[in-house]
Amino acid sequence: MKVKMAISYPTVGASGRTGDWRVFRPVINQKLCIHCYNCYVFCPEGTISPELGVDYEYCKGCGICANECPSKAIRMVKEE
Amino acid sequence: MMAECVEEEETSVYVTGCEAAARAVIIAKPSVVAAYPITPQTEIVEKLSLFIGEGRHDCQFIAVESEHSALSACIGAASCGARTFTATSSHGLLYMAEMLYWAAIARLPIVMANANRALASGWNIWADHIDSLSQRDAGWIQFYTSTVQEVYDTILIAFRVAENEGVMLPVMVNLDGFLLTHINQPLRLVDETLYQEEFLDEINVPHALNLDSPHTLGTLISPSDNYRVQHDRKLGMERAKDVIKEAERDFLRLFGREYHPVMEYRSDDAEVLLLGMGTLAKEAEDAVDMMRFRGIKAGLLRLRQIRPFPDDEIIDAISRSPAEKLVIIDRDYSPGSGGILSQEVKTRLYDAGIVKEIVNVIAGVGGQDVSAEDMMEMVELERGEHWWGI
Amino acid sequence: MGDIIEIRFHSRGGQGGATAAKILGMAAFFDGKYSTSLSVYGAERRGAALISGTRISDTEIRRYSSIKSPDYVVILDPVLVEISDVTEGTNEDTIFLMNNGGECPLVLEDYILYSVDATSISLDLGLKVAGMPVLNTPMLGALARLGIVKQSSLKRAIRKIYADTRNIRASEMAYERVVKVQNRRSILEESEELEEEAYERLEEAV
Amino acid sequence: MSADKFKDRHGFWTNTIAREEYILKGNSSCPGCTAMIALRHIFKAAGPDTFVLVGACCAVVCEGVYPNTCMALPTLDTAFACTAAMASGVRAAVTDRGINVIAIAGDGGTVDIGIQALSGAIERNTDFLYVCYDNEAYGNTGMQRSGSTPFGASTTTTPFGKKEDKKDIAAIVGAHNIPYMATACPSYPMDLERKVKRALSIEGPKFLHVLTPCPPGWRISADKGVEVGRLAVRSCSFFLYEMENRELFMSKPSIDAMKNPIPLRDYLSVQGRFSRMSEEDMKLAQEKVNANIAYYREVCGI
Repeated sequence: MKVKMAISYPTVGASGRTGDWRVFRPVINQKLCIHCYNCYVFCPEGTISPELGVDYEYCKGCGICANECPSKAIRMVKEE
Repeated sequence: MMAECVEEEETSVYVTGCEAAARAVIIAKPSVVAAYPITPQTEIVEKLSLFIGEGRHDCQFIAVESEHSALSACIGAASCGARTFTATSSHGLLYMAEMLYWAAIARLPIVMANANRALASGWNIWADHIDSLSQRDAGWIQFYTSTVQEVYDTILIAFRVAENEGVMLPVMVNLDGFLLTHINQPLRLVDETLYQEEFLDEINVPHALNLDSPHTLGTLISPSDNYRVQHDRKLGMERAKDVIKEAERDFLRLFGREYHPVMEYRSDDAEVLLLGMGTLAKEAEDAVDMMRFRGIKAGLLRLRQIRPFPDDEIIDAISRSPAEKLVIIDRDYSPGSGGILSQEVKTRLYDAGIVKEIVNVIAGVGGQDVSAEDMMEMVELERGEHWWGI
Repeated sequence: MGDIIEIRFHSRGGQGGATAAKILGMAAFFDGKYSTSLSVYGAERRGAALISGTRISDTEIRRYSSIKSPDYVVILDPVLVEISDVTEGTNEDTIFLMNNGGECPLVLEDYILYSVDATSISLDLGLKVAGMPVLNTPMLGALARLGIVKQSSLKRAIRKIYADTRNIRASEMAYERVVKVQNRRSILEESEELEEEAYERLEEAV
Repeated sequence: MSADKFKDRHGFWTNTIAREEYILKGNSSCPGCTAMIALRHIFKAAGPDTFVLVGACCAVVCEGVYPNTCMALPTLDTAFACTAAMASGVRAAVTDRGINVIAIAGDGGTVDIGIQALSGAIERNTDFLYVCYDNEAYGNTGMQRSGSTPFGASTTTTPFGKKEDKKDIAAIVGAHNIPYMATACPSYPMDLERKVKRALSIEGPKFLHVLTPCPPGWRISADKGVEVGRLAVRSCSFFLYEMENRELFMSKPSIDAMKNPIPLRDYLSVQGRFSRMSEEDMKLAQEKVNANIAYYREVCGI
């Protein structure tokens, strides 16, 4: 293409490593988990996989997952 | 009597500037036309909806609710790779202003006809170049036409210039309100097949949205990247200079009508040069002939485009003529500064180190009736700015 | 530059003055000439006075400014003589064509004046648009009689613009019925002619 | 739906959620942004054959900075006033009915500056889905009042609380006799997805009004957005319903809420933006809600 265009391509981390924004990190206690998938469904970032692993690279630590967890299986832990 | 009922295929017709514009658009086969009515452009929209409604051409006509939306719809369609056209005038153009810049920065080859008209307050529907000149920095290529034939031909040329892969910029074809939009003149039609096969390629917007490899157009952009994008738009505009000339050459070869960025009329040996745009500059040909008849060696330069500004052509034409006096007629005015066309020309003269006696005449503004006889008097004026008839 | 014939139409919105200018220009175009026609709208409202014009020439016309010294003035509505300046920019050679019964308004006493009753022609044919009699096509028929364009070209142009063939008939009827109006100018001319004739006869007798 | 499904072990989230993410992680949204939850599910429901338009709003900032974007769908960012008009243009160029055109805009871009273009696009029968995600203020510029800001809410331009009511955009759009229209809230994601799918199955203009609590703007903590959205519905401050061919269908969560609404105070008091509201205004606001409940009871025969 002769002309340079301001085309933006889909990128994971388009705004950088957003995990760095985090103050508290969600920690899932698999023993308490009842597999309701609330955390997966309500995560604004899509950083919790259906297999219930958290992508800490990009999780911003909002805490919705912990708040919406009916079995209190997710704890927000202060980042060291 | 039966024979009379069968229309022979016409090669020339007698139509208004608006109809000529609509006829040209249909030949270029856009797939989307979005427009909003405004005097004196309305007939273009009406004729286009008629032609599309008659099934002369398969095209979506979007009857939008405002000019801002007209251009927005064109931007939406062009971003998906469609050939688009819109038309407007005056307040409509200014209502579009935000999207004018948008279209140019997004590098979308939209073609638009603008019927030059004055701006309110005090409703005035007559010819004035201030609407389009106020948007000259928007990044659109701007043509100014002077006959019904030229309106038609220039729109045909515009699509090719806009869609050139090195240019990818929107083009505005200006025609003087009423003086061209509503005047009827003979119009020679082009051979549609020849145009479609030899002159205008299929449209290809390289950055068009697609499902196969999704991308986003128009995200936030950092100052340094924005700077680069703007610089590239400048390069596109510069490439347009040659692309326009090449298109005009091909147009001459295929259709036999000659256009140049600067149309010279008896200027080679002129002792006084008139300079202008649009219908005023066409009528000035009459003034030149009459002055020559009276023994005054007058000549004329008519600018067909103000963006990209034809620097080389204008300097070449001025330096080739022995004229010491340059009478620049502006159908526009920048309050607190002066005639816009005159400033544009003076800048180039300064850069080229040429000193002339420049007479800047503000005439025809707001549709003021200015004749060839008036122009004969304009050459008598002295250096500086003059408001004709005040 | 070439010689340009300039025709100015005075009409009121809805009477077809602007279309008259276009049809005349088209007829000239069919005659093989170059022509331009432009309507100068006051406001596009029914009833308002408006001016339109046609320029005809053998060569390209580069004029866009208003018609300042018309060769012909066509008045579609007799009322306009009272309310607008129909003689503006005219000279003693300007030819007037008026829609009326053949009487001469005071302001046109010193001009060459032709007349045709276009209103009656249209009413007889039942040729009406929005309840108003069509005036432009008969007036153009009369104008063709004055030799500006060929009648055949005019009919072709009318056919292009109007589907109603009664418009052609109206133009033909007006072509037949146009008359030169008796006014101060014609009487003067006539008396000059008579004087000349008398003089000639006298010379012959001597 | 080309997306492959995953099975949950308890059958709660039935296998209707597409696994694909069309908003990639690592974007610029604020932590706890419920608009992103909404958009995430809207695109999951729409699938990959979708052209997206994003008006000037928070979402456009969330996409990230050139040359990157979080949008994994072909996306056209638009100017403030013209999102719906550009969508008309996109739809004119993309005529295949199998491809969705979804326009996204905020409340300011919909109920204020963009309402003319929206009205025009609906009137022209543009075949598209227009989504207004409503955080009840101009969030991108730092929470100034919009036509969609509710009575009593303080914003940076209504520091002592807004005196006027929230513009009922859904009713305005409904007055266009639109083929399909719905309200939704990301606190009820399955309801939202179902409505998106229903909308996209219908030809013509569709409108979705989504209430999206905004943690910084509403002055709630980042983890409370979903909860507050639920309170909005349960207090009947916001109704979830669908409208098809002028017939209104109240959605299940709102039917339940209307039977036994929680006090409006429970919804407002958790938000910092209502902290300056007087007792009198609180009472007035509750009366307005009661009137709305009565109105919808009548309309839906509940």
